[in-house]
Parts: sequence; structure tokens; C-alpha cells
Amino acid sequence: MGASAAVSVRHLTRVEGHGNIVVDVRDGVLTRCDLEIVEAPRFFEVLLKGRPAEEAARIACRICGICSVGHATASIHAVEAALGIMPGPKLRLLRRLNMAGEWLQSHVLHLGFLVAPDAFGAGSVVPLAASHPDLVKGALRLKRLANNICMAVSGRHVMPISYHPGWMGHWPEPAELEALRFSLAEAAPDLDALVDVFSQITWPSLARPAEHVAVLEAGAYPMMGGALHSTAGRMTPPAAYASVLQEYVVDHSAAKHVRGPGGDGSGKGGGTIRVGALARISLASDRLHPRAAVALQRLRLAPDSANPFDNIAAQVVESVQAHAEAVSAVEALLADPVSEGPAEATRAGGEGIGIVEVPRGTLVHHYEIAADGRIARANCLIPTAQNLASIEADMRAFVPGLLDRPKDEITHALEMLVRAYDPCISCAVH
Amino acid sequence: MDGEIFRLPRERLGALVERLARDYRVLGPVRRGDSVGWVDIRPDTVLALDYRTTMLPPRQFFAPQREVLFRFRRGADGSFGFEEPPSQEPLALLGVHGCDLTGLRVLRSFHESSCRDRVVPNRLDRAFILGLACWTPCLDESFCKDMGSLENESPAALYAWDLGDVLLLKVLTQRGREILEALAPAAATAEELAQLRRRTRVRHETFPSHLRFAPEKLAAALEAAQDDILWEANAERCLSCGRCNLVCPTCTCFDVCDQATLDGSTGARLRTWTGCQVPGFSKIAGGHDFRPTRTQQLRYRIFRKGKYMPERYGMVGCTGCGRCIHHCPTDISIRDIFRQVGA
Amino acid sequence: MTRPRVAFFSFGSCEGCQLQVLSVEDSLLELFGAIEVVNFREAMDDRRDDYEIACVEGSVIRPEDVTEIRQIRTRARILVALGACACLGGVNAIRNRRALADVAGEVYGGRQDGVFEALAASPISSVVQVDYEIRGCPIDRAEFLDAVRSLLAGTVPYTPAYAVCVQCTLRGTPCLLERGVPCIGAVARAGCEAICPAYGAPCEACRGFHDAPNFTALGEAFARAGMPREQAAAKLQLFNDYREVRAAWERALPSPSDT
Amino acid sequence: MPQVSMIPHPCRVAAATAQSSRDVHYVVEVPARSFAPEPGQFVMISLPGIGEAPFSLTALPGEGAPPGHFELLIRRVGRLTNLLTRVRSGGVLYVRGPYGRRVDWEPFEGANLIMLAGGLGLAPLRAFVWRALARRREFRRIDVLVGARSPDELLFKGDLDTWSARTDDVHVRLTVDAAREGWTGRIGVTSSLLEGIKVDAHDTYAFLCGPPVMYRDCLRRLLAMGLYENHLWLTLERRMKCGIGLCGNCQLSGHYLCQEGPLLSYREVRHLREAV
Ligand SMILES: Cc1cc2nc3c(=O)[nH]c(=O)nc-3n(C[C@H](O)[C@H](O)[C@H](O)COP(=O)(O)OP(=O)(O)OC[C@H]3O[C@@H](n4cnc5c(N)ncnc54)[C@H](O)[C@@H]3O)c2cc1C
Ligand code: SF4
Ligand code: SF4
Ligand code: SF4
Repeated sequence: MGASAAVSVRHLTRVEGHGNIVVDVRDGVLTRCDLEIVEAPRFFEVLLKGRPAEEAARIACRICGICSVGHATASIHAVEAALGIMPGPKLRLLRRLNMAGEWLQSHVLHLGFLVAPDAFGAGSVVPLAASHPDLVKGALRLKRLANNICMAVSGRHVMPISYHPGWMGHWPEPAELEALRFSLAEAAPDLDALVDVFSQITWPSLARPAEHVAVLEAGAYPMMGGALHSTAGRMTPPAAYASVLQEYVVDHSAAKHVRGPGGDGSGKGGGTIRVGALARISLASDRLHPRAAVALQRLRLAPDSANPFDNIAAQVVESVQAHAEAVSAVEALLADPVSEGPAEATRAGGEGIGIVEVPRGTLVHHYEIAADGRIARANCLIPTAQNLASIEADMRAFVPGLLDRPKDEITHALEMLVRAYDPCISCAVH
Repeated sequence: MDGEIFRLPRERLGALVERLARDYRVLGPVRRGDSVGWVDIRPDTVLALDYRTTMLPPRQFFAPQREVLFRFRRGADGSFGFEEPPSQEPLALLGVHGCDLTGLRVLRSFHESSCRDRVVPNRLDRAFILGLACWTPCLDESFCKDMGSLENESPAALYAWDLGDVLLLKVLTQRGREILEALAPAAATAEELAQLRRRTRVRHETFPSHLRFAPEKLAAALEAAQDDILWEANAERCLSCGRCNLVCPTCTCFDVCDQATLDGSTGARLRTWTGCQVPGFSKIAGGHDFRPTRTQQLRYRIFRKGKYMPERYGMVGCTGCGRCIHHCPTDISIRDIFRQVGA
Repeated sequence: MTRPRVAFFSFGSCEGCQLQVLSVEDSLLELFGAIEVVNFREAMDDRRDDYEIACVEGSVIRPEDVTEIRQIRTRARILVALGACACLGGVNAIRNRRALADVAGEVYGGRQDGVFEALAASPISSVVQVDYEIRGCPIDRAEFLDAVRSLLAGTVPYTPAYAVCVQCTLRGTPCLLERGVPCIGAVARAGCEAICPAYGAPCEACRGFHDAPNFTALGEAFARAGMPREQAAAKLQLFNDYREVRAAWERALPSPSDT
Repeated sequence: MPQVSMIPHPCRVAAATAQSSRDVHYVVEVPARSFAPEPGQFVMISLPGIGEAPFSLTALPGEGAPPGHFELLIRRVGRLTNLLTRVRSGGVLYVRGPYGRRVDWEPFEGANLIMLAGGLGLAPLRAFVWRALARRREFRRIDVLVGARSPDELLFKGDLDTWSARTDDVHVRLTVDAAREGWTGRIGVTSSLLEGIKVDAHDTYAFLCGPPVMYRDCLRRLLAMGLYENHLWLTLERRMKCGIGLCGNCQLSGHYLCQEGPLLSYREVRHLREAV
């Protein structure tokens, strides 16, 4: 007779949103292995419908507090694509700066507040602050820096304000940029320490190959859009995103799941896909800033890793990357601080897709804008949703090796696995 | 040389700023986007001397929107120690129009007759004001000529007319003379003086008259119109947004609030602008509101400008700058109200 | 001084208000020193039910939310609602205008079963008594800290009674409405330092209304700025569309064309 | 001219006694500088970090309050008073003032005085009563008429007893809007206490402190009794943020009540809008 175990975690902690882990093993046979998404939907696709396109970014950013800049960016890209607006290079750079701010904010929050307690056996950041004050204070300083970046660009990080199709409602003053340049420089030691701390932590090893997906733009680390690339060697234009990221409804989740095209028998990934920091590094480690590449080395992170726990190290690398991106964006904006005039719409309505890389992976906003400038149809595809199937597949792969351990440990290990993906559940359900 | 008129070539403005900067923090009208406001300037800053009335009036520099009254700190024995902020550095404010010069006079008369507090009068005393003549009405809503502030030059130390390539400057105070002497200006030419006379005459004609009575008659006219339906008719449109109070150069009311750290150990008491159109202003403990309706509130504002202030401080409380009309989202017009009560 | 035990809960929302709490970087450790956080799912494992103060984010959107918030109310001495979703219904309430089955059908292709059962999205105060509200989408960090400071000191938090326009004008932002942008700050409650107009977007009244809003006059102001009155109503829908909140304005303005 | 500071002075609380579930009576040491208030004046009391508000002096040094002390009655109604009413004996209150008009008492000499208070109005009025008693020989008949919503809400019961006992000096009459069991006194609104009061109307001054509703009734009756308009004095309460004639919150038709009031004669306010 094989082992039996039942794990049930109601409202997983230290993740954004409400999710339950339900695992049932009977006589060595895994009968249930679900990440239940019990968050209630807020129907953002419906909320967007009928609203003026001008408002879309401000509504869409309310999907998720943690990646609200990402939603605003994907949304504004979708609107601009639909209306034939071509934002100028400085505008794109300013938005990239804001995204870098959000990456840093989100990754540091995850690493310092949500993951580090696991690594050091603390239940939350509160005891961690007592046991590892330097780590926590450093993380707080980095978070503040990230917040300040977003404040300078868009007024605040949670619900950015200044996004308009073709222009920004606020252009940072040179003095604001100077202040950012200063605090970015000041933050270097804190980042260094972050890399240091995380390079000393060992996570469980679980190798389960999946197709890693990210959108890549020319000549830059993936962030602001482009074609969908995958480790299966596929390259898909944004318009065909639905063929790579196929949504389907499952019974135990209010968030739709997503499967990749890999299920066709190619053997690469078996249909589950992963998006996020690790996926981006798999696809673009050669595009990392030299400082981030050093971090990659120090963390001994293999770009082709199939271990979901390596997403954590990947987030550390990307924190350095985001910092480097912010530094160069601030320098460039300071070198030429005059604001860029608005880019005009070339048509009244149409269909538009905005795809960006948010901290947790590939985010798609897809709108149809009617001739009266209102949104006629909206679809949002959330990174966490794309990872859900992978998370469950990882759990299935992970559980058998855990069965000889006490239930608490199994539970904790599974929680850690889920957290490694940094899921954002309210986002996934929206 | 008081009253005498000198000429300053436009390119010498920078030299004036440079001279002032030795003794003052110098502020001038600068364009940002599609609006102009007073900001700190340097000799090479491009001044928008053709600006239209700013949104916020110059009182922002003498009784600022948000001002720390004192800071406090809890000592080891649990009791608080207090510290007043250092006194403000002297200001030089350039390019102040007649309406706003009048506004500063009203500000002074209010502070000097209402209470013994010298903070604001002291700041005004130490300030250097460069007045600037307007050639055309700044806003459609201005009625400075009616209110007698178009020609007002006090309390400027120097008063300027912009003739394009050259500014003509009149010396009005001892301090004005000292500053100007440093630039060794030449006297205005006969031709320039003639041009000034001509343009001043034309100006008087181009500025329309809106009211058919002298401001001194306002108090009585308002008194007589106390129960007119015009108050209610206007108040129906009022949003209670308070903008009319905040943009007015002669509003003086403030609220007081405290800020402190989480444990309450250090913090500050601040005063911030408020006004009689701002919800909550006339409420007292128990929720009783002594001026609950918009009609009462609106009438109160207009009465204060046109009746209470002249009765108490000897100066009509409206300069005719037109800000409150221009910035009212529903165009409630003190000018129209004055006109109606005067009819 | 004993530290009050505080719990944070979240209902239908983006959890951005909780993130704002975690984003008081300079004061976070001081905050966690001054209060004992006993429940904060987004940030910690411990969950205890012996809290005195409950900070609740999000709208009630499922039947089980009703049960849960009732339970929280019986346990907490002080219940604080955080943010637009909890205080007003916020953006969630927009969909209440349509039948739920219809809405769910559109998003999930007809499927709507056991995993979620939804109610009309409602503010917390529609189910239980709320002691204090910290408004905003998201809440303002400084305002949150100030409210905590007041509660720690043993008194009630301060909320401005007046319009966003007051703070907007005080900070010197050129008025957007004057330029024909559909800003409804003139009816909105202040407290956010009028951050949206300052960053180039119209105020959408995410903090609800001030003490003396005049919606008819707002329509008038829109008309004078060259916009249809319906547009004022459309803006009010964004955060203030929950039944009882909407009642304050719906009769004063023509309703925006149904889409 | 002096520069007026907004900085308050710490004053030690010598005694703090609860007068009801929401009212606390304070005996406070005078600030360490000259402090010579008159009845009808008020002080600004603050708690740094929370705020500041005006409170009437309910007894002056040596007149109802011990020498070197003044007294306050603070009702718990909101943000600031929630915390002020927690300050205990030995604690500190932060004080500015005294502020408000200093009313000249010379005209009152040789006259009858009617002191009328409703509810919390007894707080300021109490200072008038103690002043009158301190200079008892200067006045003729003194009536103290006090109304409250219920017997439990009657303030300063000790003083009321003391004054009532001085039957030669003062005529005290009480009333409540609604009684409870055990109340043997009068039931009715405050103004009803004026029924049956017989004084030489030409030579009588009345001082009124109470809620706006009380004023309307009482003024009507007093005028009907024949008292002169300039013999009726009332305290007008308004929101006050500075106490020094600057903040404008207390303005009544252009009059800054913190300076020209809060005590004013009916003649002065009669024609003003929104006065009572
Ligand atoms: C001349 C004068 C004498 C007074 N004497 C006494 C007294 O002897 N005993 C006593 O208990 N109370 C007295 N008051 C009332 C006292 O000032 C208020 O109860 C106090 O301001 C309430 O403050 P709070 O912060 O506790 O209440 P809040 O929570 O601020 O608010 C309660 C209400 O008080 C109003 N309010 C706020 N600030 C002021 C203010 N500065 N003045 C008036 N109302 C305000 C608010 O608008 C609100 O409606 C007097 C007021 C005045 C003007
Ligand atoms: S009342 Fe209006 S027009 Fe008169 S000074 Fe004030 S803002 Fe200007
Ligand atoms: S921009 Fe909006 S909030 Fe600001 S003053 Fe204008 S209407 Fe009011
Ligand atoms: S400006 Fe308006 S929408 Fe923006 S935060 Fe303030 S209240 Fe909310």
C-alpha cells in the first residue's frame, strides 16, 4: 500500500488574492491536486465595455494593485494600437521607466516580504525584521525607491494617473529626475545585498520542463511588447496571441486556465506554459544588463532551468535589471528633458492588442474600440492565469517526492512552490 | 527722484533681477504650459511680462496656502516643547498688476485693523514689489477699472510700463530708488513720456466699464438688496467647490490642523487657506451650521467683499481682478451681482 | 502602552489598498511596532481572531463574504473600511446595472457554478456597521497613517468635508474642467491632495462626495465647458454607482446612454 | 505692535472631576505669565498633534476658582475633546488666551442681574455668577436660572447647591426638559423660568448662555418684560480656529466674534443676519 496524504490550505497566505491548495493522495495515487482559485470575479471586461477609450488605462489598472502600472501600460498599448497612435520614443522611454519601477517594487515585495520569510523560517516580515533587520530595511529602501520612480512618472504606483493614449499627463521635472538619479545610485548597495542574501539560499529542486513564453522587443530585455517567443522555438506575432495562450475554463478556478500549443505532441512542455521572470531569462539572458548578468552568475542561475523555484532567483536578477533600466532611462530623460508632444490618433476606432511583460509574465489587453471612441469589447489575459496549469502540474510532480514527510512539511513545501510563482490571484480572476 | 520716470532697456531686466537677488528671494511671472505663475527666477529667466492674471493671487507669498505655525516635540518628561519656524526671507515680487497691488493693500489693511498679529504686515514691509501696468484687460471677467485698481500703484516700490523694447519705471519708495540707482538708469525720453501719456489715455478708453456706480456705494446697494432673489438664483448654480475663495486676493480665512508622526511625538501645527464657500466652514460642535444654505454662503461672500470689508477696514474687499468669476465652474459673477444690486 | 491587535481582510478588490499599507516604507516598521498585526493574509502566515481593529478592503461580492464580514464585525471593536471598493462599492458596482448571469455569461461563456456565486457588488456598510472609512482608490498612504495615529491616540480620524477642487486649487494646478476635461472634483471629497488633476487626469471622485455636492450644478459646469451633461453622469458611474450612492446624483443628471 | 504667537503654554491640571458621562470639570493652574481674564472670555486649549479649540472660562482666579487657577468644563463631542477629557489631575493642558471681549462691568453696578443658562451654557455663565457674588454689594437682586435637558445633565450641581443656600444673595431656579423619577423640581424649557420673575425692567441686565433655540424664546420674553435691548447680553458660539481675529471662521456679518464677542449685547447683534 502506498502512502496517503491530504493537504488543504484555505486562503494561502503571502500571495496576492484568495487561493486554496487541495491535494489528496490515496494509497500512493494522487487523486486531487488543485490550486483552487476562489477569488470572486469583478468582471473587468464588462466594466470596460462602453467606457471611453481614454479612460481604459485608469480602469484597467484597478484590476490589480501590485501590477497596476503593467495593466495601465498594456491597456494604453491596446488603445493606441486600435486608434493608430504611434507614441514617440521619449514617451515610450518614460513608460518603460515606470514599468522598471513596478518590476522593482513587485519583485522586492515578493522577495523581501513574501519569500524571504520562507527562507528564514519566519511567518512574516515582522519577525524577519527582528531577525534580519538589514535585509528588511534594505528591501524597504528598495521598495521606496521603486515607489518614488512611479510617483515621479505617474503620481503614484498603485493606480498610475497620467496614462493617456498618445501622451502622458505629467512629465517629470528635471529636479524630480535628478532626485531619482541620486536615489538610484544610493540603492546600489541594497541591491547588492539582496543578490548576496538570495545567492546563499537553496530552494528545493524540481525539474519539470514547460514551455517558457515571453514577448521580446528588438534590442531590449523583454518588457514593453513585441512578438511572443517561446522556448519551443516558436515566434508568434501579437495578433495571434490566442494561439499561443489558449484560455479555457476549469471547474475549480474562477480564473481561466491557459494552455500553450505544446500539447500537440512536440514533447516540449506538454502544453503547460510558464511566464514570468524565469521565462524571460530563459529567452533573453543574453540581453541582460551587464550588472544583471553578474547577478545571474552570483546566483548560479541556469538560464535554461526547468525548476519553478528558480523563478525566485530570476526575480533577484530582474530586480538588478529593473534598476539598471531605470538608471539608463533617467539618464536619457535628463539628457533631453523637454516633454514630447502628443501623438495623434489616425483612426476613430478599431481593434488593438497591447502585450507587455509585467513582473509575473506576459499580460495581454485586447480591445475593440467603436467609432464613437468607446470600448466595444475587451479581453484581458493575465500572467498568473497562464501559470496556473503549470503550478498544478508542478504540484503533481512535486508531491510524490514529499510523501514520506510530515503533513506540515508537505503543506509548507507546496505553499512555497505556489509562492515561487508569485501568483497574483485577484489579477488572474479580475 | 520720487515720481520721476526712468527708462530701462528690456535687456537690463536681468541686471535688475541680479541686484534684487542680493537682498531678496526674487519671484517673477513665468509661463509654464498654458498658464503663468510666479516662480523663483534668475537674471536669465524669461519673464512673461505680458501675462494674464495668475490663478493664485500674490497673497500666496505673504500668507501662504499652507504654513507651519510652529513645530512641537515631546520631551523626556512627556511635555511638549514648541518652536516657531524661522521668519521668512524678504521677497521681491516682480510684475504685479494693479488689481493685485490693491489686493496686497487690502491684505495689509485687514491684518492691521483686525488683530495685533504683525506676521503678515512685517512680510509686506520687507518685500520689494515691482508693479506693472496692464494695457488691456487680462480676463474677460476683469473689472479692475470699475473697482479703482487699474491705476493703483501702491504698495509697489517701483512701477513699470512695458513699452516693448524698453520699460519705463517710476520710483515710488525710498527702497525703490536705492535699487534702481544701482542700475544707473537714464531718464525717460520726451518721446517715451509722450507715448506713455498717449497709451495711458487709450488704455482708459479700452478698458470697458461694467458698473455704473462708484465702489463706495456698494455697501449701501448690497444692504438694500439683502433679500433679492438674485442670491438664490446664483446660489443654485454654486458647486460649493470653494475656488472663488481660494483664488481671491482678498480672502484671508484659514483653517488650522495638526500633523504628527505615528506616535505623536513630533509634528507641526499648520494653517491652510479655507473660505466661506467651503463646506464645514460655518459648522460648530453638535453639527449646527450657522450659514447652512448656499444662498446664505454666497451672499456672505459678496457682502464681505462689498460691505463688511469697507466698513471695517476702510477698503472695498474686491479688486475687480475677475479671478473668482473666471475660475468658477458655473460662472457665478460677482461683477454681475454688483451690477444688479447697483441697478 | 499595549499595542492594539489589528487584522486586515480583503474582499472583492485588487488588494491595492493593502499594498498601500505595505508601501508606507518609511513608517512600516514603526507601524508594525505600534500595532500588533494578527491577520494580514497578503503579508503573513499567522491568523488570529482576537483582533480589536479590523481593516477591511474590497466590496462584498459573494454570499460567503456576507457571512465573513458579519463574523469580523462581531469580533472587531472597530471596523475600518479601506478604499473605494469597501466604502462605496467602487468600480465593482458598475456591473450591478446588468443581470449577473448576463455578465458572467459574457466573461465565462455561460459557465457560472459552484466556484463563485456572486451578489451585487456592495460596500461593506451595506452589510454591517462601519466605524470609520478611509476613502480613495487607492487609499492615500499619509491619510492611512494619520488615521492609525488618531485611532492609536484614542480618537476619531479626520476627514475633510470639502471638495477636491479646494486641494487642487491650493496646489496651484490649472483647472482641467476649464479646459474641457471631464473632471468631477467639484463634487468629490478631498483628502488625496487632488493628485489626479496634478498628474493630468480628471478627478473621478474615487473618494465619494463632499458634504455639500451640487450635482445639478455639476451638469451645468460640464455644459459650460462644452461637454454634455450625460458625461458628468458617466463619470459619476465609475466609482459612485452603487445603488445608494447613485441615488444622490442620478436624478440631478441625465443618464448616460446605455451601452 | 507685538507679534502674536500661536504657541500655547503648558498649564498643570490641579483637579479633574467628571460632571457627567461626557463632561469633565477642570481646575487648571494659570500659565506662567500675566493672565487676567474677564467673565465671558475664553481660552484656546490644544493637544499638540490633534488640534485646538475654544473653551469658555467657567471660573476665574479668585472668583469661583482658587487663586492662581482657572476652571474649564469640557464636553466630549469629537476628535479633540475625546482626548482632552481624558487628561487627569496632574496632567497638562496647552493653553492660549484669554481671548474675547472684555466687557465693562461698571454699567451693571446697582442693577438687577438675571443670569440664564441652558445646558452647556452654564459653563460660561458660571463665571458671571461667581463674579456677581464676588462683588455682591454692587448689585441688587440676582436671579440665576438654569435649564437642562434632564436632571442628570444639570452641570455644576455643587455650585448650584452653594448658590441656592445663599438665599439672601441669590435666587436660584432650575428646570429640566424631561424629568426622571425622584425629580421634584420644575419641568419645562429654560425660558419658562422667566415666568413670574418681577424686576424693575429698566434697571435689569440679563446674561444668556445656551443653545440657539433658547435664545429665541428667552429674548422674546425678556423684551416683553420691558428690558432694554442693550441690557441683554448673549454669548454667541462659532467655530474658532485662532482666537485672535484672523482665521475668519467666527465671522458674523463681518464681526469677528473671537474679538468682539463671544459676549455681545442684543442691540449689537439684533440687525445681523445669522446671529441667533
Ligand atoms: C467661544 C466658545 C466657547 C466654548 N466653550 C466651551 C466650553 O466651555 N466647553 C465645551 O465643552 N465646549 C465649548 N465650546 C465648544 C468647543 O470648542 C467644541 O466642542 C470643540 O471645538 C469641539 O472640538 P472636537 O475636536 O472635539 O470636535 P470635532 O470632532 O472637531 O467636531 C465637532 C464639531 O465641532 C466643530 N468644531 C470644530 N472646531 C471647532 C471650533 N474651534 N469651535 C467650535 N466648533 C468647532 C466641528 O465643525 C464639528 O461640527 C466653545 C466654543 C466656543 C466658540
Ligand atoms: S472677489 Fe473675485 S473679482 Fe473680487 S478680488 Fe476676489 S477674486 Fe477678484
Ligand atoms: S481640475 Fe477638477 S478638481 Fe481641480 S479645480 Fe478643476 S474641477 Fe476642481
Ligand atoms: S483626484 Fe479624485 S479620482 Fe483622484 S485620487 Fe483624488 S478623489 Fe480620487
